[in-house]
Amino acid sequence: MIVRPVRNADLPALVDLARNAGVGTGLTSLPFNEERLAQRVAMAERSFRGEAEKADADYLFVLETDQERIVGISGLTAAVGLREPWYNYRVGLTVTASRELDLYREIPTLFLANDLTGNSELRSLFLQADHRGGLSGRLLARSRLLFLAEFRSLFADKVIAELRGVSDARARSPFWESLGRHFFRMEFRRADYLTGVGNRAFIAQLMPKFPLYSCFLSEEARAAIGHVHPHGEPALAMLRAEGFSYQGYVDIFDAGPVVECETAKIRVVRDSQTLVLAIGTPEEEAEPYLVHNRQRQDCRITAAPARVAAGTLVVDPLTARRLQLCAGAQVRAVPLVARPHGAGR
Amino acid sequence: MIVRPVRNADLPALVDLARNAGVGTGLTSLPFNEERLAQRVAMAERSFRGEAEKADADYLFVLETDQERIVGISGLTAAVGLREPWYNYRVGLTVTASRELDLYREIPTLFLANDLTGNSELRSLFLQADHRGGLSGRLLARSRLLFLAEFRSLFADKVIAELRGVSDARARSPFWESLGRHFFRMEFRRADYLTGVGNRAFIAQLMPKFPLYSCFLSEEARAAIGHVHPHGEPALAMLRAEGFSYQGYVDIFDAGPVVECETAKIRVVRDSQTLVLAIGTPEEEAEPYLVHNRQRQDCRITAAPARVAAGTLVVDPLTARRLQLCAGAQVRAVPLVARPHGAGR
Amino acid sequence: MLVMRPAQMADLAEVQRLAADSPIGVTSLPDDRERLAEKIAVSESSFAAEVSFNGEERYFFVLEEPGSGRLLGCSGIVASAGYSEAFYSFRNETFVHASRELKIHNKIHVLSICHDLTGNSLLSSFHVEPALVHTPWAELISRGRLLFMASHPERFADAVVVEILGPSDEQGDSPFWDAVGRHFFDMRYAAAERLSSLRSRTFLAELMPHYPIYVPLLPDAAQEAMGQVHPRAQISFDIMTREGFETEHYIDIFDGGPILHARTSGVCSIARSAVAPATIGAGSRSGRLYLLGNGGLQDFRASLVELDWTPGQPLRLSAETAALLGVGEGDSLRLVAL
Amino acid sequence: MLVMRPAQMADLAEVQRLAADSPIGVTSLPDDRERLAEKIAVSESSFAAEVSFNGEERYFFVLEEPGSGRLLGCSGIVASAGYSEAFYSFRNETFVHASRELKIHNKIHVLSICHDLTGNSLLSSFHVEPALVHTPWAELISRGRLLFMASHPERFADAVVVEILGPSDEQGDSPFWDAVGRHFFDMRYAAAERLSSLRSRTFLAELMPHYPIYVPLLPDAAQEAMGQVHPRAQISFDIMTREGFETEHYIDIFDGGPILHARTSGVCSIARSAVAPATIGAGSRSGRLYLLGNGGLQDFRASLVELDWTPGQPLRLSAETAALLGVGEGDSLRLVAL
Repeated sequence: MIVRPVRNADLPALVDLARNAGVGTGLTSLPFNEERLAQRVAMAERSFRGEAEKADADYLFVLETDQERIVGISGLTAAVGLREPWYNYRVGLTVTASRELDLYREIPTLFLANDLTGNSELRSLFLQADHRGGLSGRLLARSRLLFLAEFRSLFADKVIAELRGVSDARARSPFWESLGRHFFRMEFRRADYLTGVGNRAFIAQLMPKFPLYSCFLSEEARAAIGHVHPHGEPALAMLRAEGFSYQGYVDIFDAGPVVECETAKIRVVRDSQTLVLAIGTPEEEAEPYLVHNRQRQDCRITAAPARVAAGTLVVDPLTARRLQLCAGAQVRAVPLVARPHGAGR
Repeated sequence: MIVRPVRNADLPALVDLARNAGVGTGLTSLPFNEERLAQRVAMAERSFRGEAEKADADYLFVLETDQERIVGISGLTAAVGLREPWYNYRVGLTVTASRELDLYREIPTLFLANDLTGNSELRSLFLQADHRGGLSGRLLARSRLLFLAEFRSLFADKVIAELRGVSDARARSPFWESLGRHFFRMEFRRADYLTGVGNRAFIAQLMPKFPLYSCFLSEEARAAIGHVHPHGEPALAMLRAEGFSYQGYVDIFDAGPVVECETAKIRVVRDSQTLVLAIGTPEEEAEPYLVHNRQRQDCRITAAPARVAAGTLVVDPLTARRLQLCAGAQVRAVPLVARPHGAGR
Repeated sequence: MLVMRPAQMADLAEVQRLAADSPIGVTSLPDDRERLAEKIAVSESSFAAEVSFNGEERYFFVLEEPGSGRLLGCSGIVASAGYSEAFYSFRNETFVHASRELKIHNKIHVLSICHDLTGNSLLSSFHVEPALVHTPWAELISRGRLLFMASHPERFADAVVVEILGPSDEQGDSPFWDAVGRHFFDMRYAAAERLSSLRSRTFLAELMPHYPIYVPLLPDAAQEAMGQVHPRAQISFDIMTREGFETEHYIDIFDGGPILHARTSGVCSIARSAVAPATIGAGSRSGRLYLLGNGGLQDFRASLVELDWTPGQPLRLSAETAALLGVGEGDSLRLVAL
Repeated sequence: MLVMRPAQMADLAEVQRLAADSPIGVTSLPDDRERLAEKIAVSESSFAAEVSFNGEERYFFVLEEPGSGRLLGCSGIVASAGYSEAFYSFRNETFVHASRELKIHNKIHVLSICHDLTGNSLLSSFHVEPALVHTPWAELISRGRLLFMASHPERFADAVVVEILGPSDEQGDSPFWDAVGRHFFDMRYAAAERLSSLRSRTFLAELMPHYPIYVPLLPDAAQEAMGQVHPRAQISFDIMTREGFETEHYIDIFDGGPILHARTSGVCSIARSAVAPATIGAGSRSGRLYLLGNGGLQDFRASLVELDWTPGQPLRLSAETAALLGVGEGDSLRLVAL
């Protein structure tokens, strides 16, 4: 099981994946639109070759089995909002108070903002259902961070991730029903699809521009602000463990939380180190490591039990084969999950 | 040299101190207004006695020499903005872009916000000029944090501090000249004074209510946003070392930065520990500690060389006398400054 | 026959009886003896003042049954709405949110807090006994103010507004208030209206929302209440619409009732009013009903008289009518057909 | 004698000559052959269309010297401003920021982006050769539009607006643009105006500031330019102010020039115009100068004629004038005194 850059040849497999993903999952950034997918893959190839401007660069990874079957995808965008405005609501506060009348009210208020412009973004995570569980999910999600650690200069000083917001069994978002619907006159899924295929100008055209007092939203909508969909809980937990936190920005459509972290403080970035690969028997004290071959265009990342010994990372022969490396090669590695004692830091 | 709660009897000394402080220093929260000072002292006494509501509680400390002369003052407010709105500008971003026309502009935008409502605030730090340098400044500033660490439940989950913004030799703030003056029709100093004496209703009445595009401010005003006055640099450095950071909020009058930190992550809060006092010779490996007698109303905090040994804090006899403690008493202590290796964490 | 005249302190008991009967939300007519006494006192000094442009004067008129001295209605004019503060209203505004590409063209209705009407003159405190509502006497106490304004233009602004009471129920709750103001004030409508009648309105700057309110987000009941008229204010609304006031642009921040506005010089009773001298004799036996005002200040009187009058001619009044209006032979009167 | 009539494709060369001479900022008259041809084509189909309420029609007129066929001016009417998009303007607004306690009472002027005038009819593309500016012929090509509107009210909105060009210098820079729009568009005024004349205006939704602009923060030059008139637009401004347009409420988002607005039925040339039948004979030898229109659509003609006319009577026209206006004995004409 390895993570590697997407290639044009992967397109049919991706279309299959997206078709499965598209049904009811609200995976906004991987819509089932073959033309758009082809464009993204082409841009990803240019990005990995180092030919894309930062404003456009979009690194798309696939998770491939040892049988060369593609079972997952994940993305990392160098910088959002440098071509078209990137919108979020910032959840601020309005206080109305009169000492004379002894009145005091706090009214959470949504400010339409482009504040997160220029940050790098984690997106498009999708893993086929039969591969969830085990190391695959962790590998797919975290491999992007290891790539980012290796090629730090290609990315911004802050990384964000938008998490899917609350919706019911029929994929109805209470926030959308209470707000977006009035302005967009369409279903949430369609708005979501339109942004997914890269059409963002309509947001500027249709969104309410003035700050919104949340007291004018339905109770369910207010309750949804900044809350993740239950399906997104594991992703959120993973991001939190990596150092990400919610700082008051939410998605403009479903009010799902945006989490953010200074790039330098992401655990994988902070704790990963370059080591020399050694092939051997990781033995009993081995723990799962995320290992990167330090290549950009020919990037390969895998997860495997390993141990650090005297500046080397000891892995088994299969892992080395997966990375297409021989002993003595340079790798970047980090424990796959934070060590328990690290959590308290 | 100790830090202890202010008392009514200190009022004449405080008036002297405020008179000195008031001249050209822009110390907004300690204005030279005897009536207001008397009120604050009275409120501080109630606060230390545990009789004030959190919305009102205002802990005011004095720095007293061994000769019982008062040479400094510092304050810690339990929660801002719960009686009257607490205003800041949040520095957000507006992006205007048209893909069709290939246009893209980023315009920093100031949003009037009450977002920091409910947080605890460090304020009113003033130290007589002849006592700056040495440990006095560090003791006075940090002792509040140790008090907060001891009485955690009296304070909010986040602590903020407003730092003085940029102004010229004649105390003219370019931000005020470019913005506030148009709306308040008064000098910066007067507006500053009015808020200092607790009059905040006029802000709601006179401030511009809509977000402000910074492009309409003067170049000097734009340059001042989020920047501290050179005299505030040491305070900022101290706060940074304690874990505080600038998160985009500024003062509405002079655009000085507001720094903030989750209470639990403030170094003094995180690293302070309760120890048993031992009297002896701290010896060579001693380092300066901040030591608190763990009392609220009879709070005494001092800074002295000390060392931790087997659950005890070894201090010299003078330090114990200053704390009015005998050996075997409980103290809360923390190294006065962050250990160098701690800075990289 | 009834006569309209400035209120006097001696009217206090009768005025309070009227105020007690007036609906919640006629904020300028509180059922509070002290406030009403102050209102009359302010009015007396306003009529007495030498004025060369509109300031903080507030004029208060009553409708009297001359024989009994009984008062059957009242009305007022505030020379400058929001004097020394601001006069708040919601402006009805429409934004177009359109995407050509998606073929969407939405007109979004918003309510923007504004001070547009600050400094305009404000017709206020209108109230008549229920029995008089559909009689010409209601017109007298309402439109008589316009005749007064026509005679003393220097005392009033170039534009004039009327707040029309919006809907509220038996319990004194307003659907518009419950959906809008209550979020910011945390009190019931009746309490807010009382507040607003009893105190300076500076608290509005502290409590009212600054950003526009998107109407589609409001509950249906509140949307329906916008611009609607309380049944007891219908008479006032009807009179003022006939006078040519615009009704569409502004609504009240408390109950959503319409705020009517007009150029002062364009109000029908002002624009069409004429001045003619009185000649005292037999009076007209038949003719048309006219609203007549004597053009005075403290001695202002207005009433309704049936006249057979041709423009350019004097007005033939009976001695009784002339006495009622306080005019003698040759004195000028201002009149407008009812 | 000149005549005003709908533009035809055959006029293209002459129209382009006029456009080349028109100042920057008359965005509806671009010096671009293709755009002008499109403008004429749209106009031709607008005149030809059966219309029962104002839609996306755009009417374009020219002022012709009948002998030579030379064109000396042009003007247009957009049936619905911002049709299918929005029509942007800045509304002049005042907020009162007052503190009773501190005895401060500030009136703060702000410019709010608004779509208030969307859907109104828009008078556009007015231009005459410099030699004609102070002659009655300028009135003909401008006010002739109002006669056309009076004859075809179903084709126009209840309200009508005119954008008056604001100040800009020899280099094509505008102080208002430099202080406002340029921050958001990052281009010079001339380029922005060109853009706005050449394309759909949807980009305005993407680029214009949403929040009100506080006027006291603008540089003096920009504040002074607000509501000011470019010298070359003075004639248009003067004509329309005499027609009763309001000038105070709105300004252009690009150059800050005034946007005039009026109720269509209240515009003088519309309200005061009359209809009378023609009788052809000797014509009037003396009398008053009238603006006459034949009430047609594709065959609309208007001109200036000296008439000795009494309301209720037919219009005595010479055979030559009748031919020029395309009317025969007994045909109706609409007229208004110049």
